[in-house]
Amino acid sequence: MKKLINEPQAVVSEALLGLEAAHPDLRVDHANKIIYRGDAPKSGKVGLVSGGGSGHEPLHGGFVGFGMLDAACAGEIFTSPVPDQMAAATSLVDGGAGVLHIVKNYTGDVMNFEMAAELAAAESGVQVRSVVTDDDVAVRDSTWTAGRRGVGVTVLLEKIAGAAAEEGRPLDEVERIARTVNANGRSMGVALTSCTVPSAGSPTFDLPQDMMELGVGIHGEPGRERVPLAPARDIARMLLDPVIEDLPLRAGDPVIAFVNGLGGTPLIELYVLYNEVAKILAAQRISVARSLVGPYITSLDMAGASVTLLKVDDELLGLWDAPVSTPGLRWGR
Amino acid sequence: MKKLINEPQAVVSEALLGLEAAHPDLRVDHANKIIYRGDAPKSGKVGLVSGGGSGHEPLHGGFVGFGMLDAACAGEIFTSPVPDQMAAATSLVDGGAGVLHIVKNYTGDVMNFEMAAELAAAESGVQVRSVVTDDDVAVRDSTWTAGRRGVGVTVLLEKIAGAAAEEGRPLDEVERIARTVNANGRSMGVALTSCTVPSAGSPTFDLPQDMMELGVGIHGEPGRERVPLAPARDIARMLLDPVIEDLPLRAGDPVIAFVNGLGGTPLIELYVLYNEVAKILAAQRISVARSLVGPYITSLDMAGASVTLLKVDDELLGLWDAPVSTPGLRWGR
Amino acid sequence: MGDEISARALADWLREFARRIHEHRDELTRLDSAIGDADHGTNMDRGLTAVVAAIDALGPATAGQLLKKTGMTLVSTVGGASGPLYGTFFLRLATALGDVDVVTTAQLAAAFRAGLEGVVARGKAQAGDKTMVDALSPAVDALEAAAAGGATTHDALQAARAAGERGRDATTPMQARKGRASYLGERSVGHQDPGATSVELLLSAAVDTLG
Amino acid sequence: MGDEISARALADWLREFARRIHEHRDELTRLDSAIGDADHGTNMDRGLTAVVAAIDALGPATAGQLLKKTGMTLVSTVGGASGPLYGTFFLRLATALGDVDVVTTAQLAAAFRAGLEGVVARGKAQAGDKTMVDALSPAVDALEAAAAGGATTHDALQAARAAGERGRDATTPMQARKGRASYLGERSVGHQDPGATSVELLLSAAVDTLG
Ligand SMILES: Nc1ncnc2c1ncn2[C@@H]1O[C@H](COP(=O)(O)OP(=O)(O)O)[C@@H](O)[C@H]1O
Ligand SMILES: Nc1ncnc2c1ncn2[C@@H]1O[C@H](COP(=O)(O)OP(=O)(O)O)[C@@H](O)[C@H]1O
Ligand SMILES: [Mg+2]
Ligand SMILES: [Mg+2]
Ligand SMILES: [Mg+2]
Ligand SMILES: [Mg+2]
Repeated sequence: MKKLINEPQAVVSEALLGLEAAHPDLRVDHANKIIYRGDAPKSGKVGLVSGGGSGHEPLHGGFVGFGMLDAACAGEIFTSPVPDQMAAATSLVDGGAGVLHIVKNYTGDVMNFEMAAELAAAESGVQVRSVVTDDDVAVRDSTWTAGRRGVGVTVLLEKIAGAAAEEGRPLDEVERIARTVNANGRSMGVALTSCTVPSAGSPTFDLPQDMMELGVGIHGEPGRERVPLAPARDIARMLLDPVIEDLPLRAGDPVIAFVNGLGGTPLIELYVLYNEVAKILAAQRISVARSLVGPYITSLDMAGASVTLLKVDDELLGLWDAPVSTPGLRWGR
Repeated sequence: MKKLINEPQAVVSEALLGLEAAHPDLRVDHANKIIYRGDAPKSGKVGLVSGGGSGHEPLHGGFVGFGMLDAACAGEIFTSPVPDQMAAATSLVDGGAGVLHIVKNYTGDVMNFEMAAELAAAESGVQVRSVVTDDDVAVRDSTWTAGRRGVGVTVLLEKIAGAAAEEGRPLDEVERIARTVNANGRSMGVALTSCTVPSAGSPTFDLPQDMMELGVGIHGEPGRERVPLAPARDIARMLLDPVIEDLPLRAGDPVIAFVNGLGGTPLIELYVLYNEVAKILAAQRISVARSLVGPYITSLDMAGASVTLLKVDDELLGLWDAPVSTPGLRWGR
Repeated sequence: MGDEISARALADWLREFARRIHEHRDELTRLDSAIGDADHGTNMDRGLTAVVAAIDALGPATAGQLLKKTGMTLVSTVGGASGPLYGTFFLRLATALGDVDVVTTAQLAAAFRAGLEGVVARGKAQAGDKTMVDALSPAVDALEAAAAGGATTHDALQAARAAGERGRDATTPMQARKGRASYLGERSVGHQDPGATSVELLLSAAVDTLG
Repeated sequence: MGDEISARALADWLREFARRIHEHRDELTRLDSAIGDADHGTNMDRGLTAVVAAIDALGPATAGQLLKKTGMTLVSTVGGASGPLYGTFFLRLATALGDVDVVTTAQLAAAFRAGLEGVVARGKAQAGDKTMVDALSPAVDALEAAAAGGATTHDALQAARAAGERGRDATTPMQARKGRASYLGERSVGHQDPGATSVELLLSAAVDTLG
């Protein structure tokens, strides 16, 4: 294992120290591993709290700031944070207008956030709502299973719901917008290599030189199938087809197209992939209203990418375009 | 080789198509492989042109836009572009106030930009100045050699000189500021793994599992020495000591501290490294006025990082803080 | 006989559970790496190390105090799926037993039933979903039946452990429908569930310390 | 005899140079991967393929037209260090020879001297820096001396080639002070310079087509 770290068990707490040092607008509660806005709580503003296992940076801590999250809870690498962290974050950002929890759909995250909401409500009476993202079409959904995983849509949702909260919209509204985003977004990813969890010290899975894992999860969970390595134009189709079909998207629909790097893939490759994605969308007359290309929800050092499409209307686009100022996403301010 | 690409020889042109599709504010001259601002030329504004081999994204094409470059020329992977490209870019952005070429110090880049300046001056009479960045302390400088390589300072210089040009400062002033930045910035990098050039198909150099290349160049050039893999705290010291000594920096000096990822290293590791850098600087009472953490000048998929320190004054800081809107660096707009 | 379980014995149970988890940590993680994310052993070991420290710090306590501290510590330190599930289990045990110093077998069985119900309420897993419920549920049935039939604590816990062990083994051919393993679909078949495996350690620790 | 070189023979020289570069492409790249960035063969092959296409398209031309097109094509297609250097070399040749259809050995020698001066002005390398100059410079000396001594074109080019070959071989023990290889410092010793190697191909192609 070759990593720029000290002791594997210290990675999360040391990265939080680095994040705090690099971004003077943010505060870090190191005991609880919470990253929060220096101006929190903002009176009368709905608080947005997310969190999850670490290793997906900039998600979530890098999305704390004006126009996006108020606080993020960092778990150990790939391990959900615990309710105490989430409850503390909830109190920290409670400005009297309620708090929205943004939770990626993994059993651990969902249950821990549930307990946190119960705890926070019991302790301080703050009104807590939760939105669970489950956009990964690689996993077949059913009420009998854990359901689809939350992946790329989480980034877009945190931005859009964050803008709504920043505008001063009430909890009901912010929650409705968040649910709309999740309902209209789908994703699928591919891994060319495994990630390596620092404490494990070796790759999570073995992938032969000529194979790739289609539909991989952001913790290195297996996908739909293992298929031979393919050119970017074929990969784009393998990722997009199920996304377009699942939503479904039709000619004329406007989307935000998001090509995401999984941590070990350089930007030049993401642009090659984006070119293929744009060509497929153009051929189907799906219109790209906005785009995002870069590593925003990663899986440590995994080489690979995911594609997310979010069907948008004018309201969502307006919120997407609104100013945001976080370490990971910034414009208009 | 596992890459999200089609044919290796098409990587650069396809990435340019992707960049163009993803960023509606930018234009691309595909024949000449030039990325330029949609509003170029801006009358009365000094034009900023840079360029170099591809594989270092977002540098340079991702730094084209308001407050930074007017145009960037993309060479083949790790190969300097040719004078025709640079001359065409120069004409494209010539708003009557002259054009500044920002050139990383590599023999090929320097000579091709020189010929381009001669060509452009002969053809259109545009006034061209050049600033060559040479901040890599890993290479021993001397008038008898090719001199130090241009690396991380190039990013900071493009931002700061770009702000000066955007403010409407004359060519002399923009050139002076650019030279000041280069004179006050130093960098050093480390590779944990080699990069793989797509057309080569295999790693540029072999690095055993327990070794790292200290002082590596952004094309996989060898560094000062090959040393055993070390924890982030030791790496920070190995990178910072020569940088601080070379400038030299003294207690009280304000700096922009820039921890750069080389393409295959995820953000969480860069923050761990930044934490170590910040601790060393604090111990020496060098004051971090601003910081930048992320992959901004990369070497394809190389795992590793570089550290750049730029000694600043109020003028440089003001220019650093000025609005910028490019795919790779954006704030204030 | 041992038909009355002291709070001190309950503390011994928790310590023995911690010891077994530590001993089987790598095995649990290995099981989890086959169908999950390779952390069940680490998660449980982190949590139970914290539990032992917490009950050491607590000193003499009633059954309710002890089990509440255990549940809260697990919730606060484990994370993942097993944190809320095991945490809820012990919190429900605490509520069911209350501030008493001794517990009968029947009371223990009723508390286990409440714990199981808490796990099901939290995780929504049903029998056959290939989770810890597949070991815990038959164990609670057996414990209740034995207690109702007047068995000794020892015999009742032996019956529970045996049922839990069978339940654990039965997870191997199942296809997962809950938790991370469910992403594997049919590929989850043929692997023993890690959570069901740690439940068996909970039960065998009980046999050794409570019976 | 062949003491007059036709523009057509110069075109043959360029085609033969292109052929040799293509034939030795991998060798040049291998040499460059030891002390550079593994692209000298690819760069030169790309450039000379373009040169052949350009002179095919040009049709009948004077020496000056032919060599100017060659120089400009190399500048526009090679990039890196060798593009401007070889490009400058041919552009200076073109200027020195001008719009003539035949060239004497003495004129060729003078043109090569101008070309070398262009390379040195552009790259600022001195003898012993381990670059193409270490092959080109002794070759030009030899060519001039032979021409001044009244040698046939063939003998003069043979002398130039032999001197260039010795110059190329002499780069091996040198420590690089210019170009990418200079970053290697002492580690550049023991490797033959790629640019000096391609210069020898230029000279041997001349022997075969101009002499
Ligand atoms: N919904 C659920 N209900 C009951 N048990 C579950 C549920 N989801 C997961 N589990 C149990 O949790 C175990 C995994 O725990 P652990 O690995 O610690 O958490 P995570 O899956 O978050 O990494 C599984 O083996 C299974 O027994
Ligand atoms: N300053 C210089 N002067 C003369 N020749 C040089 C100089 N720098 C490099 N060269 C020559 O160029 C060759 C390398 O060319 P090439 O590999 O095509 O370009 P690059 O080094 O940009 O990749 C070297 O082997 C050397 O002979
Ligand atoms: Mg886990
Ligand atoms: Mg090169
Ligand atoms: Mg697990
Ligand atoms: Mg080269």
